[in-house]
Amino acid sequence: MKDGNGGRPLVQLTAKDFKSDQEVRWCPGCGDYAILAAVQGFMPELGIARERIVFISGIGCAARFPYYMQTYGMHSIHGRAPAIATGLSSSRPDLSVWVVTGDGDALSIGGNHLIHVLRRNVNLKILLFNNQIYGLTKGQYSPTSPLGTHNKTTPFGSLDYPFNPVSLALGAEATFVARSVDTDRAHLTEILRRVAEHKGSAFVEIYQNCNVYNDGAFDAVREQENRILLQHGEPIRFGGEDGTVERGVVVRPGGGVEIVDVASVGEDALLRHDESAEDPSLAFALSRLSHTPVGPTPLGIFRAVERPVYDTLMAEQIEVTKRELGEGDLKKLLHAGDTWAIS
Amino acid sequence: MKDGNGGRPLVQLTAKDFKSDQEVRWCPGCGDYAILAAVQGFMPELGIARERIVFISGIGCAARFPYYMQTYGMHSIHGRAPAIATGLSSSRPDLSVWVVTGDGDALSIGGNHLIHVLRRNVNLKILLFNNQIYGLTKGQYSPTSPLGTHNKTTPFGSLDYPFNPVSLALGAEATFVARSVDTDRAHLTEILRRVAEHKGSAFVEIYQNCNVYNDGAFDAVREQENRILLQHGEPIRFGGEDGTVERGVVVRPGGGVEIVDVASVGEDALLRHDESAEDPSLAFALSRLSHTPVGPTPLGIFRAVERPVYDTLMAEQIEVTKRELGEGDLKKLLHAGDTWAIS
Amino acid sequence: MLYLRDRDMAAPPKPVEKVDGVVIRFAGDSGDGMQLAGARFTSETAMMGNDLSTLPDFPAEIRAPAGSLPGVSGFQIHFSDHDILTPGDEPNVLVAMNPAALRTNLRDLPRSGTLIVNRDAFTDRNLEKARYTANPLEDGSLDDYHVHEVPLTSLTLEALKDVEVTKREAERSKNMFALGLMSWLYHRPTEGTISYLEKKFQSRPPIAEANVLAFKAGWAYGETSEDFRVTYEIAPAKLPPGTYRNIRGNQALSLGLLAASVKSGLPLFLGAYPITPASEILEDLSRRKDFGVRTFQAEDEIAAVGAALGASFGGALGVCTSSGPGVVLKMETIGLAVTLELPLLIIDVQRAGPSTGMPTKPEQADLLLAMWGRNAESPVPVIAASTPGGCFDAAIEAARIALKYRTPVFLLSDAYLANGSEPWLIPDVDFLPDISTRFADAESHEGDFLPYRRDAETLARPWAIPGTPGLEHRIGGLEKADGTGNVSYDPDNHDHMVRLRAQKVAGIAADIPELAVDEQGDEELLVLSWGGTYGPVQAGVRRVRNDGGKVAHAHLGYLNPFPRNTGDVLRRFEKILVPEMNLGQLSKLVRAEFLVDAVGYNRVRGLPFRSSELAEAMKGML
Amino acid sequence: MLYLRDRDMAAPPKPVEKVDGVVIRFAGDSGDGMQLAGARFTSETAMMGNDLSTLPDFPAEIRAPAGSLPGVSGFQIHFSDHDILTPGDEPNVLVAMNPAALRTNLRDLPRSGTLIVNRDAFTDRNLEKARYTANPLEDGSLDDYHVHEVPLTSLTLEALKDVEVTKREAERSKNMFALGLMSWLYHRPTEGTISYLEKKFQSRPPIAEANVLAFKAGWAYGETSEDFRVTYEIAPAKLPPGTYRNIRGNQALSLGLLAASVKSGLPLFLGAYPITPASEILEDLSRRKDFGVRTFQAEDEIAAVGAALGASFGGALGVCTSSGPGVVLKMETIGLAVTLELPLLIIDVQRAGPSTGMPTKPEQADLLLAMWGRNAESPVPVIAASTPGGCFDAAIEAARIALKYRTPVFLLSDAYLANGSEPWLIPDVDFLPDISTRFADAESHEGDFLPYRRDAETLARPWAIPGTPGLEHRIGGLEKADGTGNVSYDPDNHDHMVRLRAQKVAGIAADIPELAVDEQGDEELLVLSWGGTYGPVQAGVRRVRNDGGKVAHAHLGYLNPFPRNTGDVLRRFEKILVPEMNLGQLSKLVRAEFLVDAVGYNRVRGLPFRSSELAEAMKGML
Ligand SMILES: Cc1ncc(C[n+]2csc(CCOP(=O)(O)OP(=O)(O)O)c2C)c(N)n1
Ligand SMILES: Cc1ncc(C[n+]2csc(CCOP(=O)(O)OP(=O)(O)O)c2C)c(N)n1
Ligand code: SF4
Ligand code: SF4
Ligand SMILES: [Mg+2]
Ligand SMILES: [Mg+2]
Repeated sequence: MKDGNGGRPLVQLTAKDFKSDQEVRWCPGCGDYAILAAVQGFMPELGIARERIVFISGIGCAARFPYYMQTYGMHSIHGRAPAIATGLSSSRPDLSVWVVTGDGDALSIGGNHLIHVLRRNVNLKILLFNNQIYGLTKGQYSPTSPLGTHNKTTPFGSLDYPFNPVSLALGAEATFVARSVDTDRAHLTEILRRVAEHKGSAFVEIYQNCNVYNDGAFDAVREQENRILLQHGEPIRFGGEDGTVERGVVVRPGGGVEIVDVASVGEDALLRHDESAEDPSLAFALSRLSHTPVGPTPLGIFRAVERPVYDTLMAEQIEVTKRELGEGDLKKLLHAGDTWAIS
Repeated sequence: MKDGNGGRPLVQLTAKDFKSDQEVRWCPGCGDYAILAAVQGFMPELGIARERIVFISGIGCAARFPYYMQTYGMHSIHGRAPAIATGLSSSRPDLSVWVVTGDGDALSIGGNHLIHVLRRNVNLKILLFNNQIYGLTKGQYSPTSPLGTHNKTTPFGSLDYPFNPVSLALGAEATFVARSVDTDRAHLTEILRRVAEHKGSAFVEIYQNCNVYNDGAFDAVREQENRILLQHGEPIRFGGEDGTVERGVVVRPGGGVEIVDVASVGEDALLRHDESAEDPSLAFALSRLSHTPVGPTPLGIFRAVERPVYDTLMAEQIEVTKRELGEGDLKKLLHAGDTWAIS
Repeated sequence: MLYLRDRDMAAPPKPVEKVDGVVIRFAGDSGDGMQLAGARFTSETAMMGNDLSTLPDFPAEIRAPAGSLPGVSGFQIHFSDHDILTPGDEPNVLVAMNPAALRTNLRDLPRSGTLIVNRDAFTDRNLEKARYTANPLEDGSLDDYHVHEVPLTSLTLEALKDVEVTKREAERSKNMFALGLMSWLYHRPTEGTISYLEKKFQSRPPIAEANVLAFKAGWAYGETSEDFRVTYEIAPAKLPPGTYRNIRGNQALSLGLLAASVKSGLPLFLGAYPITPASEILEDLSRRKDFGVRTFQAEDEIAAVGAALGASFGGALGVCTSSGPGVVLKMETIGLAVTLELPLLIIDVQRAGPSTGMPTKPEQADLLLAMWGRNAESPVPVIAASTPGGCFDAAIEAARIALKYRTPVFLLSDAYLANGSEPWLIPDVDFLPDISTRFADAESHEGDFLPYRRDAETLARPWAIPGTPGLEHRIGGLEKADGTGNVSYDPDNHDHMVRLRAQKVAGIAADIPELAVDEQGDEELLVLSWGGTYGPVQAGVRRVRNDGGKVAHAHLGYLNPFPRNTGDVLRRFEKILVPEMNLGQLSKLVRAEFLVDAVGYNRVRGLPFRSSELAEAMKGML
Repeated sequence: MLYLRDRDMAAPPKPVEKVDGVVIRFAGDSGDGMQLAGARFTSETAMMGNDLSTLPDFPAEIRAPAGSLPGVSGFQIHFSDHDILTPGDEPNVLVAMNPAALRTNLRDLPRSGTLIVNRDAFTDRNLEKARYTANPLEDGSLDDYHVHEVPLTSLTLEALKDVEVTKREAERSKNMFALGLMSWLYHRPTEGTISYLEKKFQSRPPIAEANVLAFKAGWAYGETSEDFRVTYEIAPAKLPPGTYRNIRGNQALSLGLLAASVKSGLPLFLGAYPITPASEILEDLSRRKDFGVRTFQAEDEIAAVGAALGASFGGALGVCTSSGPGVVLKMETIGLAVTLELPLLIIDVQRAGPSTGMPTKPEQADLLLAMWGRNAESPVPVIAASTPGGCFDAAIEAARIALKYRTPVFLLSDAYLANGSEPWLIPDVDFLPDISTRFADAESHEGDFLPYRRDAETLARPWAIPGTPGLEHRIGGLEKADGTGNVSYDPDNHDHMVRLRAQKVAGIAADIPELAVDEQGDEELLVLSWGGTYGPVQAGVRRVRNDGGKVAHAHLGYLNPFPRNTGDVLRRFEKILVPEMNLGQLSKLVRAEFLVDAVGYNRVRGLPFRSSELAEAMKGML
């Protein structure tokens, strides 16, 4: 977490301080409202002055987010927020830079910037609002829409297999990967807390209901029995309430993990979650438990490891060079190499 | 493998038939020569007439490849070959379409097209010549260059953590992922054979020596003791010749896989490779055994599974619709909806 | 059902006034179903045989909160007993379903215009949402208008009280009440709407019933209420004989692309990434699998055009559709297509910019982008559609040029054409131009196959598609040697090729119609327009002429190359006025090419021109 | 060491001829070290005080096989006792290290020119690789030239026989032999080269020794061989006093960006993706961490410009460098910068196109792309560098405009300027313009902070960077309301903003120098040039004048807006000739803007103009 607020007296802010004067313009009932409320509610905890926080988005419904935050913000162009944020974050390590993006924005047109930000470990907090649809352009399928989706551009069913955003991020060397749900304020807030603490790129997929074009896509994960809550150091188990069978996750002998009834294997056989494992293989295996969230689906932090942060390395390299070579001297540089005088 | 050759008498072609009249213009000693020879040597086996084979490339040293193949070819623009090939392959399922690309072309500017082709499972054979450098533009680092690489644009060492192309492809839902080495003709040929047989996107990372700007980057994997040859159904083991210790791969209890001395665990504990596992987690775990090939590195086929092919689905959807609704009638369509006559 | 008459609703007992044309605007909240009401009114009007022109006005981007100003949705229709050219500068009648609709639309209604408002919607809460501090129905601010306050919501609820729908569902039928009232007022036929509603809500009979009842109740209200004393009759227009349908520009464009596919005998491949206001073409064509159309929703615009180019290489009719912010991303690939000399259509449904701009609003400011938005000398033919129905022909013509000359072609439409509609004389399929083309094969050339040996007349190179035995060859974006197509760095070859590519495009001038001038012969002023402004400009010209002014009009559908007589035409006039929804892009082109002192009339308001402002501008130059 | 003299090599005993200037071209295989030889000869020449101009000619793209035609690498230097403007139309002396070099370069050598060939390289195999069917040294085809056949390879091997290097290493020193010979022939000082070699090969003393020895052997060969009978002396040029260095355009550009950073007090952030011929700027600046420069090698050009814009938002001097095929990809983001009104530099080192084109060759065909390559009305200032050294000032000026007017600025260079070199009078750092700018802060505005309230004079909006308390605000690519910067769909606001953005850019005309004309006052013909053609055009003008022709010359460094007197200047002349390495892009601009009948001289050969062809073109119009 970026610390302090540049020497200004620390005033305790409230959620209201993070509301801008702009009218919020999502469709009534949209999941974006809940996420906005959670973020605004969490912000005071950050302990960073508003002027040192920046929200950068691309284009889409989700991407209107910055307008509603009383911080610095940029509603940029489709898919490019990670690139723009990279320039800002790496040249201004004193800022807390957040990227808000949609499944189309981040994974379709912006896919390349996203994976490169993740591998570089740029110090960005990336919130991907996944509603499995293009909301703003009125309902075309997205790279996370399930195979066979029928909608405006796929009247006979979509043909392309969707991304699993968590798998993709892990394949792209992400250091922090998590998943949450729009309406689960407590869970989302806990994840935001960890996102803020993480040094480097923190990537969160947030299931978000688009009640106009894709209503109910995440209803399954709103049910207790489908929520595999990942908790570091704890055995991975879920269900068991209200008469449902308690289930858990075990390592498959040939690789990967699978869901079993806890009773059938015994508690001790359950896999203990390790978000800090250097090797992302476990996190990846967990991400494969559900490809689209229609059954049991892991939520929480898949991976959270430390790796040098791009922005910090960049600043250090400058510092070290200046220390070793001295502050650059323009006059000297202009005169470097072979020169001759004419009088 | 696309079959037949459109009714024309099948003439047994030779490697020479696949050599175009263009002078090959890579630097003497470049690994691209060996790959070209292997591909030309393999082509006759394909059993497809030359006119039904197309090579499409982007820009880079590797991307000159199509000029040297006596087939149809396009040397397109930087990073876009997968997109262009998607249009060709999905509109012409009768062709055998190959993409040749470099680590910059495929993973830097073209990263997004690549991951989308893989998730869609477009019927493309993708050969990525990874030399961990931008050759054509004379030696800048690439997204596969190891952290700390010193070269033209990183005189003080590079700051960005590289991609592992195999992990990335697996995270992007690839159905076929393999790795080979420029100079190992037999191995490369075997992989090409499997690539050709695969229905859908087949992705191969080929370690390729750029002797001018990045000489010796893959020397380690040219040594027997570092070659973890993946073989379907076989225990994963390597080394053991010339007095080196035999080592093998086992599943780690907490997830992932690791390298151990065979003697210390016993043969039976070794992991058997399963390239056809539905779940890519094992393949992913194997890809993590080496991030950059300086030590023991898996070669061979990480994953080869069947999933409906984008091009086929597209063709089928048209066929089914035509069958159900009849061949489109332009006149009828123009007159559809409310019409009225004026006389 | 008591007070509702049935079949013969077309003969109301109130006095009838004959008028030659009317402009009506329906305006309400996005949730109020104004687009549906407008579309139905349009269909009824079309069936009456009036000429018509419509323009929807969507709220920007996303559904704003109900009742808010940004949430207002509008639909304007102009219909008449003679041929008309625009959806009308300003409405004669405004139907305002709530205070927000009134507030955002009233400024367009001339004093003494007719205003029909849903009185029930003027609640304190709605007034506040619309930022009214006083109720305009009460504060006298509407005194200059003919105001009809109709309690639309309560009348609808009352009419539906016996139908098995929820209150919310009943309320949602109020658009049909309004439609019924307007249909009565203007003698529109009702059968079409009733059967439309029955079909649309087939699976939910109570909803169907509610809508039909509300529609009929609106009609009956007109008949019985004291508030409406006369009705209006607009005689059918005398249009050329034939079968008509109402069509919007995007629909016509989709159909034109299909026709081009059929008439060329090539499968259509559309690569696109959704973007307002072009998405609909992708949506339309994705339904046309029966024509063998392949639609590819790409990961971005670069992939979309790349795939289209790949499909072209394989012998398909490769097309991509987008709007400004997406088109800029395609330019590198279009440059490649220029070097490869392969057919490719790039369709730009222009919207207001720069950058994201105002996505739902029209503009015609991508002309110079189409001309020069690529690195180095990279000439591309550019054509533009002029009317909603004209989008059909423009698509076929763009395909014809692309296929015949093996070149990418830009087709410019805009948000106004895309969403506006007009009656369209359905063409006879058999008389559409034959645009079939010939692939190279072993027989089509002598000796070695030279992929860059050109046709003497068109300068087009052979199109040898993969799968053709013996013609294996490689193409790419490095400079090509003339003839062989091999990579060449030879200075003279480069100069030669740069000129050849330019000549090929310039040569198309011989293959397109001359520029026609609408003139009497004694005018000094020529109005030169292009693209989607045809309607308002021609309407402006007629206004000026009606007032005795002398003005000639020429309209460009071909922007690159210009028709071969363009210079001659321009030089015949003393003054040239170029109205454009940009800061003067065509002006720049004709000034540079013909050294004529073309003067621009430029308004960049994200709205189509009004014929009145154009008439003023013309008069100002007389 | 026997026959080698040491210190006083500068006084050869052979007759000395005085000449005023010479053009020498070194040509050989890519592996032959011609660029190094050329660079050293250049340094020696600079130290002599001659004026000079150089042009390397790299082989295309990748290392072709040794001895092949595409593998030839060349380096031309023009030096003289007076000020010169170009690297010379054609060499007086051609040094050809192998048959391929002879074949590709001989056409440029005028009859009676001097030809020095490495006889040892004319083996059958090499002749075949160069596609010679007969040995040109034997078949009489070189009879018209002054040919010196020197067994360069064997003489070098002989000279190095006692040095502990491999045969291959010894052979590779033959470029130094050739350099030694040429240095002797033209009286170049040798200390610099010797110490350079000793330093360069510091860690490998035998290699250093080999190179130094070869160099000295070449010198001695000149002295002793019968083949060379005279030497040439070129007096120092009278250049303005000061300290000079030799500089290439790309170097000057990098230094200019650094100077802009220092003089603005803003950290430099360079986002770039490698591309020929711009990569070098990224490479240069990546070494300048001591100046706090952040270089970001992005995943593509879109990310490069995006990151630069993000850095600008944060208060850095955001810059991106690229060439045509990369620049087209940046346009969407530049459009965003236009709406955001943030400073941003886009540097386009132009190369031959379209598409991939000829990556190593110069062209100036991206002018209209820079002007109009974005969707909708999206005006951007455009300036162009005119000479290699001028790239320094152009970079500072581009930064000044970007910072002062809060706008993206295009700076056009080209492959000719980028790689060409000339002596550069090193400016006094203290006299460089102060381009510091002021960020908005709580004190800098009254009342509410309005991010789009403009400076009355410049029309620039405040630059309030994150971290500034109280000025939190949101910006974006949707149309902005004037003043508040809130999203606005208001038609009149849009028209207003479109015009404001245009005015802001147009207004810069008041802040740049007037167009200067080099004239006597009685010319009828004006030659109007821009960008990298300055040298050849001015040289052409001098030629014409030398022959008694009357011609005036004006050169544009500002393309948008034009200097405020441009129209007046153009209208003063009867004829205007616009030479461009494109098909007439500036011509189009001035014709459209000023309605003058500018005539183009256009050659698109991927080579800089020759002053002789330009002189011919001018004469043709007299
Ligand atoms: C270059 C470009 N292409 C296309 C668009 C149109 N567009 C705007 S948002 C969007 C997709 C939005 O989907 P997503 O990112 O999932 O956001 P959501 O609206 O669902 O929150 C598209 C295609 C654009 N604005 N710019
Ligand atoms: C749009 C664009 N940007 C940049 C370039 C310059 N460029 C050509 S090839 C290349 C990188 C090549 O690296 P890689 O793909 O690894 O291929 P290699 O040369 O190493 O085989 C670059 C940056 C280009 N041609 N086009
Ligand atoms: S369209 Fe969907 S995602 Fe967009 S605001 Fe409405 S409900 Fe939310
Ligand atoms: S630069 Fe490297 S990759 Fe390119 S041809 Fe030469 S050796 Fe091969
Ligand atoms: Mg979405
Ligand atoms: Mg490479």
